[in-house]
Amino acid sequence: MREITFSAAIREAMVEEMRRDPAVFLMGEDVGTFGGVWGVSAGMLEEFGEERVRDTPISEIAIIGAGLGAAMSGMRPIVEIMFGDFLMCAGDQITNQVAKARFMSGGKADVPLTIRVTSGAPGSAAAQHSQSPEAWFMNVPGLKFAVPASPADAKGLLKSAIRGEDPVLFFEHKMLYAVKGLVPEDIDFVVPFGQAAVLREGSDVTLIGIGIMVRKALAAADALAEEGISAEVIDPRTLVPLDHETLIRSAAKTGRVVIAHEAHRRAGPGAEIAAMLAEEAIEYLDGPIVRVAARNLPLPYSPGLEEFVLPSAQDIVQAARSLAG
Amino acid sequence: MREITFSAAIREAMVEEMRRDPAVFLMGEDVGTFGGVWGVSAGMLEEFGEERVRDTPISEIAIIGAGLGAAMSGMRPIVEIMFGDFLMCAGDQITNQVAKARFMSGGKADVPLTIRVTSGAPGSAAAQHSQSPEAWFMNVPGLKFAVPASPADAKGLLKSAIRGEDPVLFFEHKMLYAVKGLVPEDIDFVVPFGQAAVLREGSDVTLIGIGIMVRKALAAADALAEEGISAEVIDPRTLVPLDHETLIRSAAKTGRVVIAHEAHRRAGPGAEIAAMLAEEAIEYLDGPIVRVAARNLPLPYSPGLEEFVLPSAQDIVQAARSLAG
Amino acid sequence: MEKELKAYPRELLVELFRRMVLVREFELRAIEERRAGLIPGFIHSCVGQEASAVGACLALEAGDVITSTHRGHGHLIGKGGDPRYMMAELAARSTGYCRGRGGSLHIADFDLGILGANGIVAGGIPIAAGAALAFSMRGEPRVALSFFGDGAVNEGAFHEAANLAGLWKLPVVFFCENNLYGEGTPQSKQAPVTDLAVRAEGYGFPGTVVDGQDVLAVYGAVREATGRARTGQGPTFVEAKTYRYRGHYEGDPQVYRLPGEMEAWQARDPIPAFRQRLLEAGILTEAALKEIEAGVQAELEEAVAFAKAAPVPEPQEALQGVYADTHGGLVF
Amino acid sequence: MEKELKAYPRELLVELFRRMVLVREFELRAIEERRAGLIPGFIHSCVGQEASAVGACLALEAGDVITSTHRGHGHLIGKGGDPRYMMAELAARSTGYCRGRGGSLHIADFDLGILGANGIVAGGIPIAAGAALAFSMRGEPRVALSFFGDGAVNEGAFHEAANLAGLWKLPVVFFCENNLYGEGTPQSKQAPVTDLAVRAEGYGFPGTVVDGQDVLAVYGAVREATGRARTGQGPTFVEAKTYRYRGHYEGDPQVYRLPGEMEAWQARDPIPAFRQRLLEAGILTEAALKEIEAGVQAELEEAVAFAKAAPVPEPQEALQGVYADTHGGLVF
Ligand SMILES: Cc1ncc(C[n+]2csc(CCOP(=O)(O)OP(=O)(O)O)c2C)c(N)n1
Ligand SMILES: Cc1ncc(C[n+]2csc(CCOP(=O)(O)OP(=O)(O)O)c2C)c(N)n1
Ligand SMILES: [Mg+2]
Ligand SMILES: [Mg+2]
Repeated sequence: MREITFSAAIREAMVEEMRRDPAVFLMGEDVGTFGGVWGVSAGMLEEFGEERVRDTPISEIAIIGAGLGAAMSGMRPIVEIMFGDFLMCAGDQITNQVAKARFMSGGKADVPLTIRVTSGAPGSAAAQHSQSPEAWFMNVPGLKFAVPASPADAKGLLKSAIRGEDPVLFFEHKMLYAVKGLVPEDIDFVVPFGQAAVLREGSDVTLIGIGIMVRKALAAADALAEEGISAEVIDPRTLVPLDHETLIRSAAKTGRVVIAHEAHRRAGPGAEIAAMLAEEAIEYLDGPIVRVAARNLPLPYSPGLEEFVLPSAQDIVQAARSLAG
Repeated sequence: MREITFSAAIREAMVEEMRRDPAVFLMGEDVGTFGGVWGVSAGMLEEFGEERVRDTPISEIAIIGAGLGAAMSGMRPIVEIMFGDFLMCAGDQITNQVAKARFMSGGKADVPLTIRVTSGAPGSAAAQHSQSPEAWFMNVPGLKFAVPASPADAKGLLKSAIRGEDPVLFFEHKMLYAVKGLVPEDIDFVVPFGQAAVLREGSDVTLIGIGIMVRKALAAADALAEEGISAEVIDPRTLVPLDHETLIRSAAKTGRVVIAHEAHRRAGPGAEIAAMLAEEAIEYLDGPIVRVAARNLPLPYSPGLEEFVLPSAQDIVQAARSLAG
Repeated sequence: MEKELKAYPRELLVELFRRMVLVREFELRAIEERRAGLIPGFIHSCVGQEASAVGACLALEAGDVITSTHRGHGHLIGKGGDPRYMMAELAARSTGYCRGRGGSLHIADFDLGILGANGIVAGGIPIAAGAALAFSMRGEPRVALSFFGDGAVNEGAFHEAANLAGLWKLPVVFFCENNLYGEGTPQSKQAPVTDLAVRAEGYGFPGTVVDGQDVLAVYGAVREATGRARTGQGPTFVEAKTYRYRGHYEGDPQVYRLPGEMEAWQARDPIPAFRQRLLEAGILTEAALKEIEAGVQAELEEAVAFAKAAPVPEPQEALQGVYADTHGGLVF
Repeated sequence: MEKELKAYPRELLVELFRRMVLVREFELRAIEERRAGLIPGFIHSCVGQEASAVGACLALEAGDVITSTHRGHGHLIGKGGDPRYMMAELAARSTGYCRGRGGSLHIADFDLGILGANGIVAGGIPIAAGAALAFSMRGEPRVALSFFGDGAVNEGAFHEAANLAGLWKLPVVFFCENNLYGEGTPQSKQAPVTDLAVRAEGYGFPGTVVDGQDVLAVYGAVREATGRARTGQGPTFVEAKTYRYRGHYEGDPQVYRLPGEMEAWQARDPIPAFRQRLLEAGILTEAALKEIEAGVQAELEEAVAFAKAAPVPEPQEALQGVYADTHGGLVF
């Protein structure tokens, strides 16, 4: 274990998998010479060359579609969509081709395609460069969704994605890239999909965080502890598959649930989690299931407006306090 | 009031609005000579000519994007996307342009754009022609969503959409087109957005139906009545804005809620409704909020498999029975 | 310009003829069986377009792959698809190509290099580019041919895939079947150019127009294109001018056709024309031709019987086909 | 080929010069103010590309509209945008063009015909086609000009809009600023053709390449294009070859430039070149030029002061701008 950044952890997962399997390659806009606009693939072009670290034209349909075609032809492409906001440019390929290829073909097509996507608001990037699109394709069966919150999970989940046979949307919050954490060096360290992590045990309230909001939930738990409120913090790590059991167990224990994500509140990933709990765990609940999320307005440019729209650790504290109070 | 089909009601709304306002026009694939693949715009080319009933190339990005540009330039376009499944071809225009044009411009852009979309499974049309995409864009602020279930609502909601200044995704379930109902003749008959309809009063369980599932909920209510279970049936009619008050009032009255839609269960429109109720009305509930929806598998071709995936009136009956029993 | 018939291998000529007949008869039979209730879904037939489908496919090698469209029966049979599994799929049986999950719009056979029909116009084009990318990265001399219609050329997916393939000199053949209509809208109301092949220039590769009713002309154009592709010269756009005799789908009222148009095209029906050439050139006798035709009928009898005898899929079985790993069912 | 300077109206020449200077100085000042902390967001500057932005815009009439890009300051000033409201927007103030909601990427002024900068590459192109459709349906002699980069030409959105506009002969000018890069990727690695204007032929309208560093050449090419558009002859693709001197965004390490490239382009800087021509042709004296330059500086001083003095937006106010009708807040 060494301490490395979230960004380095992702690079490490890609580099290791590319070394061990010639079928793995990376393509996307500016992933090569530029090293990725967020610097995640810096140095990879030098190691693997232009064939396996491919700069593409600005053509999201072609990037995802060619990724699918290559995946169905024996390769294991990692494709990068520079900002999650642009996923919808390739919306049809994701929804109607990638997600359904296996099913429509009678189960015959393997689709080992990993789609790496940045998400979240990096600050004053405004409405088309700040979105958290985790829920946009969740209604479409056939895809899996990873939302790592720590460097170790980023590495382990990405390896699972690359080694698996199913298409994965892999969300990387831009404000997590510089975050450091301990990451195993074992080349076969993988984090399985569908297993939530209980990051902090508690008895009064369950805080379910997604992506960057995991960190805010942990901060909120610290603040709540000072008020004598014991918060359990859970990171689902993958939204599909979703670990019902761990979430329900915690809800049963605390009776109070707050779900926090940076995606907009309406029909965000929290809607599904809340609905699942309202269906499977309502008898354990002592109060409303509260969602702490971005308001339902496009992300604004002005820092003050942006703060107004985005959810904060303080919002989680308040929600938990009002539930537990 | 006369009895006309859902399809005729939609045509009537378009025709009347095109007669009263030269800014209104229709464009889409095969809406002209063909009269729409579902026949909805039959005869309109003859009345209004090629300028105002425009057959387009198979170019969903251009259809939606040009609709937006025209809407921002003083027109009131109605654009048709032949199958809701194809909406994602224009996903970026919907998400990043149409939805955000007003906000990003500081509130200055009016966007009177109505996007008519067919939805739902017409029977053995398989995975790319059967989807119910009502929830696909619900996480994106700036759009409104209409899901009419009766001819009168179809006409009234469509008129509201055309006359309004906000972009609307207007979902027409294919299996509703032939359904008949009484429709007011008043040219100014409109159904406002954000007002749910209580279609049947009841005291034991609330059945919230969306689109075609409203009819199945009504059928289920009949069946439940025979068992002595009194079901209240509510049609939200628009998903954004969503009429919280009517839904909560009913949940408070019955204490039991079933939400039924043909969209896939995971992250479908029911997730948001359930989450809203779990947040705002949980204290009234005597049991889980149950979703009756399509299973999370792509829509299959085989009739038997399709039946396995799609929700039925019987599924609603069973859900309500288990809640109320 | 065109070569003598004798210059082609006899087996190729026979097979071109046999498959065209098989495509035509398969579709007519499927339409009949649909009316009779065996087939629950829509059928988009390519009756009239057999020469373009078969000529293109027989120009491919076994290791080559295709992506197909909603109007795909000709492509599938052209590429060697088994009429039994196809008919069973149309009949939604568990022995069908997709176990009844896909139907006509989604038939795929990866062993044969059929990466899938497609219900999304132009949806398969980027996929073909991706398959070609895989071949090119692995240094395999294989080609991906993407079938699409005249309407599909106006989709963004076509454009992005064509640019990518041209840029990376991928071994792709963009094969456009220009049948003059996209559903009920004539090609002239969908694009301002008549020869869609002119677009190739903008992507840095050649575009060529070919008579889609002449199976050998199609074959030749695609051979040339695959030759270029296989030798690292990149893509070619081949536009085959053709015509469909039946509706966009079975049931289409076809209000849009121009007077006389159908008759003119039917006078150039690719199958009798080629049959006549084979006869005249002495490649096949009338008896031999009849034998082939009878063989096709027998094959279709068998296909229909196979489909009818096959079981319908078990609902639970469908759950297996969505993901490779279902995480104990958590994905549903 | 090119006309004598004297053949142009003097006011036009002066305004071409003044606006180019204003664009250049606006950006340099904005970059400075960003470093100083006034501006919170990214800046994609068009320093080096002023001639293409200004030449194109001044060829338009007042009623014409534009769609712009992430690199839009030149287009906005070219079309008459007020530096005060622009600077205030960059500074995220409530007096900015978008009340601080949009920032540089989303500046719009419908009164001036600026339908919006855009953060989505190629996102504005279909919108321009739609505006042109509105003009054409109403019989108004107005034109929509869409700015986009060399990278944008590979997006599906460009293709679909170009086809639609060509088909319907819409009054659109597709104006491509080919600055040789899309972010850090050279144009040669994004498309297999060097002159993107060749793509126009595939859409049935003319494409023309122009020296983007020569403001009068750009002006002339766009006049010709708008002339066609206004007389029902449909779109034109105009490709201006140009170069950006600064990073893709401020902060870009610019590892991708070829050696000598920058110097070669800077030697053809459009502003001093045009200044020299004006002087030599006797259109403006050195003193007059200096006065213009000083006027620009004064205008920018005022813009910065205006931005600094402006209030930041009230959070609640943002809720008003999402929908025209909020149904009593139910939409949130
Ligand atoms: C993205 C998308 N848009 C629209 C459709 C509906 N549709 C199915 S086939 C078709 C016409 C296709 O025309 P063409 O590409 O010429 O193929 P053809 O049917 O003539 O073989 C249309 C519009 C679709 N399936 N997918
Ligand atoms: C759909 C989409 N894909 C990618 C991006 C990221 N991006 C922003 S600008 C840019 C380069 C654009 O290149 P070009 O069109 O040549 O314009 P230039 O920046 O050179 O002016 C890219 C890739 C984006 N904003 N939108
Ligand atoms: Mg066609
Ligand atoms: Mg550029």
